[in-house]
Amino acid sequence: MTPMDFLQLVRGPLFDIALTIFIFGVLLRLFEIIILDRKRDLSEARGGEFIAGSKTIFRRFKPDREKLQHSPVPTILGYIFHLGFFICLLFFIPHIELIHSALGVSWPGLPNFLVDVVALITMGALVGLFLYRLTNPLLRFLSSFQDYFLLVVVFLTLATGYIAFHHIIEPYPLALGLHLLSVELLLVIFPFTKLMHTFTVFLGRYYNGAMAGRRGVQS
Amino acid sequence: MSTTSLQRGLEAWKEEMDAPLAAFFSSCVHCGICAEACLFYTETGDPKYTPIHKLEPLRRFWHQEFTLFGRLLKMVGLSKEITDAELAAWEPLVYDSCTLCGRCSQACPMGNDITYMIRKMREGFAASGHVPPGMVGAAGRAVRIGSPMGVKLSALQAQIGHIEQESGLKIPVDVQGADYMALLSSMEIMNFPEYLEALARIFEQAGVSWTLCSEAFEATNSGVQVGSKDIARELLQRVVDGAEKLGVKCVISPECGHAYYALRWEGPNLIGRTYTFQVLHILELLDQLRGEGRLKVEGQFEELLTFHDPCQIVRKGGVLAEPRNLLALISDNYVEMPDSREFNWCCGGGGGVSSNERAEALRLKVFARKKRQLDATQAETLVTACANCRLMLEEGLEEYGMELPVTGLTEMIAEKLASSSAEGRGERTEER
Amino acid sequence: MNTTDHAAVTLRPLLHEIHHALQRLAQVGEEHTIDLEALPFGPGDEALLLEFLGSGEVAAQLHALGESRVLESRFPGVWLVTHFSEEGVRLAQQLEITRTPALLRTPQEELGVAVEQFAQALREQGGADDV
Amino acid sequence: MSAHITLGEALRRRGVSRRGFLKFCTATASMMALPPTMVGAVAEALESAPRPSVIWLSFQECTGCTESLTRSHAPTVEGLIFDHISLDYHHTLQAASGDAAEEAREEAMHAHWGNYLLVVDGSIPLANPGYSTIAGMSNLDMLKESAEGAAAIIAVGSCAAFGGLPKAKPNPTGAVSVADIIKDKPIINVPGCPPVPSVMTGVLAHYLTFGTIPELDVYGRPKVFFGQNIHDRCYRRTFYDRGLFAKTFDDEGARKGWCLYRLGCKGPTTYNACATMKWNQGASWPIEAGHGCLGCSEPDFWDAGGFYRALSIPINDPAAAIGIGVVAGAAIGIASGAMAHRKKVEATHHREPLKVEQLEGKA
Repeated sequence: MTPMDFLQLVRGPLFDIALTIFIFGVLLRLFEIIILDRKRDLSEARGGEFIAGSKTIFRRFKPDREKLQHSPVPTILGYIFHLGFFICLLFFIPHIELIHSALGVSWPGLPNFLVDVVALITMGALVGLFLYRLTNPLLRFLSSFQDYFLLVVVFLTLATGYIAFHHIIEPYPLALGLHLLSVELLLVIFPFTKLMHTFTVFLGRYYNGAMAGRRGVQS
Repeated sequence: MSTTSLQRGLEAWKEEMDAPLAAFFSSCVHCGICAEACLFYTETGDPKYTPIHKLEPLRRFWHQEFTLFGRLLKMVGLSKEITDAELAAWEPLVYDSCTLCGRCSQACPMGNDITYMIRKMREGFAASGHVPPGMVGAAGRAVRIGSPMGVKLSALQAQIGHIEQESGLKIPVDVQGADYMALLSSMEIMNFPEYLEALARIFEQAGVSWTLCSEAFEATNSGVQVGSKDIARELLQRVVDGAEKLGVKCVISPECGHAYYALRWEGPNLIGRTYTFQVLHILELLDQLRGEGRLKVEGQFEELLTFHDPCQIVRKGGVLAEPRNLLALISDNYVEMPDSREFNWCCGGGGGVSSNERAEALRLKVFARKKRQLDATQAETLVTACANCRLMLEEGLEEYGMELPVTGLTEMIAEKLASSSAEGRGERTEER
Repeated sequence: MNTTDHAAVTLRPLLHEIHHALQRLAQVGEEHTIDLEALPFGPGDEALLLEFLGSGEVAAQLHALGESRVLESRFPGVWLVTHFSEEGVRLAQQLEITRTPALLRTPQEELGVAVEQFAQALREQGGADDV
Repeated sequence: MSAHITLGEALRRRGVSRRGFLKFCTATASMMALPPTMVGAVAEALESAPRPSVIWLSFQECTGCTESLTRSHAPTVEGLIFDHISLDYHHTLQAASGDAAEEAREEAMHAHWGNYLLVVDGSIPLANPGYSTIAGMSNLDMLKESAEGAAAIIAVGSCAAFGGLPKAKPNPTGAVSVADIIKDKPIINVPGCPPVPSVMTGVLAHYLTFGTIPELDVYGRPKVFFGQNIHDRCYRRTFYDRGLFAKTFDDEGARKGWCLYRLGCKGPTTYNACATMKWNQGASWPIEAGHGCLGCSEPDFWDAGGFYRALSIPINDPAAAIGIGVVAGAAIGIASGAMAHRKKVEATHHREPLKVEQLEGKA
């Protein structure tokens, strides 16, 4: 297989398959969760659920003092990684083109050198998170194979993107193909791993906030 | 089925499964932040006390039974089945080292309500027979005798006699049609009878129409702590029956956290219907009286006070402002703990840990967290609003050689009550 | 079309290369040739380069298989050599950093022929005995 | 001209001076994309270069490659080279036709067996030989026959090199490239639709000058011309790096000459010499003319997802993938969710209340 064959494969059928699995899996998982439902709470409510639940979704994006104090490394690296990843994902112009072609929506991108710097920082944060997970006794105890594996897969998407952008691997179709392949791997494993937290975090926070809000506490 | 079994436990878990649980399990990324929020981890440094780790068997069960992918993995033999031995091994994590305090639920960046999950987890542990003996004992006494500490009606009557004799106040029992039915925790009956006297004084002054119920005076609910909604229901039903029989408008939870949570938030769901009466924590009622100007106090406490927020009343109960309003009434010399309100640290004895003798050493060890918090305030008196907390605090302070008096907020109010109680009564008459 | 934006980027390294080559020529006499056809010039880049180089003291014209022009830039030692075909189509353009472009010097191979031709021309003038 | 005459001799006979010869060598080296330091070596090689016989076969093609070669550079350096080679058969260009033409091919083959250079443009249909025949002979047979005695083969244009347009989906003629058929001869691919004329002649010049085939890349393309990608050599690259893109062909960005990536430029995946050698006597090239690169020198460029769709956009319309994903995800998700929910409800129905005696192990 030549590099161009490879690129055609990953830009063509493999991408379609990965996208299908991703959408299928995410919807499957979300339906599995939502259909389970929760019992109607019969206790007399002290506060509303909806506003409190929605507030919690946003409140927990905010870094709090305690987390910064007790777990500064994973908290700060975590924020850098998430922010950086979404900047690279959503504001790199080739990505915007992809989103535009799939969904028909578009927005202004960032200059490539900025995305480039962000990608480097993000990769650094991921390496930091990986090392922290490996060396911190608490996280080491908690971590399963998946925890490390996902960090590697996410790192690969950034690293291959960086490599393709800078033409570090030649020929370029091979580099771009590897980037797409790593993204496809991410898409395929996404619904069946903890990457699902990307979506379920909203559900989880809402439920938490709603249940607390009902009792008159903003969680 | 006439006995507890793994099968029965797993069936109980199936019943407990719901969307929040599934969402929470799907969201956890093993960040470890809940560990830092849990005093069992911070004080021991042992990662097995990480809150979310305590749920590992339930997470696996959920994945195997309630996700398509998990079912497929199980079908091809790629996921480990839950065993009875595993539950036995997990029992200390689920009971001895979790007070259901809810601090981790506040901390989780994913919004996982881990306490909510542990509560559900315990249903399966109870149904499979993995409950610490101390807690089984308490539940047995609660069901058979009426109180987890084995306090009988006769004991209460004896205390009532003492109080009436000493204070000259009347403590109404079984008054049909009273507005309020007060409940007590057995700890208050046995260890802190001051509470009952304080109630009588305050209600006397404010002219509150109240009563105790001889058939339902115990507020605590061991069933909730054990994690059996059946036992919880059985115990709660007594209160509901008592209240409905007397036809009261409102049931007052005593200064006891779990009692309040069980009564206020779990109760209607346990019996499957809404109450015909309202439920208030005593602090809520006192604050209402204060707002209405019916709570008259004179004089203030001079010493530096601090308040320990009982988890079930404050963080999980929503009674946040009331204790502060009431404290402001009787003290200008008040200091908040470094982590307070929703972020307060548990006394270490909630969730049934206090009745679990096996957990005592661990409980006292992790009290170090509370000690540091208290040290930082340099308070001279520690006020709280939960008899269980109060007992745990006293034991902990003793263990760590700290001389710090612990008292209940209701008693403190009663102590500063304005002497002319006739005024209050007059107002009430006017209202009527 | 805005040419200056990209021109700076394309030309900059080339100008540095010329400068470096000129230094080497001055210091150790090393010559250097740059094939301008091999550079990815954008519109206007070449004009900018030529403007920058300017013209110096020497301008030579060759007629061999079409015209060739050899121009010294305003920087002595930097030469622009342009070859055209017989039809006037440009074939190649090079920058030579040298003291004299090789093309200006008479090729050794043609000296022998020149001697021959000169003798022939002399004979034709009638002074054959002198040779 | 005799077949034994060298190029140096041929030029001298035409009255070209030594300066003229060196100039020719300089231009040739430049055309071959060799560094100026190689001029001496080129001169030496050309001095003694023999005159090769060339047989040019055209199969399923549009004659664009020949047009590109013959129209662009009238009698320039390439002209001299073509003057020098013995183009013994080129059925588009030669005067002879029919049997006479075919005889010329056979004669040349026999006369130069093992030494002639075979140039092919166009792809070869395998689905049915009748799709393309010359003098009643199928392209496949003619290629096999002509290749047998060739010293090397130059596959000119994307059709010969990769199958090109005839091979585009659904490939009705079953078109294949030369390299798909001939496995035992050195093949130089000079793709492009058409190839840059000076690249074609540069490759010929290289073979002519050094008698060897140049270093090739993974696609059999001479690295010297196809070693760098358009994007890396593009004068608009600086706009890409700064994130300045034309969004339509007539917007401000387009007028300012910004990067054409969003308009579907395939520069990043395309390897060719356009950015340096350019077209029409070095006048311009597609990107300079304001149009993105089509990637015509890459395999299957026609099927690479559309000329006006950015490279980061997947080849196929994602609507189908999204549609299938949504429908299947919703259907199976609801089914799986319903099963899970039923499991929960059943457990609730079958339950037997837990007694405290059972907890105590007394029951």
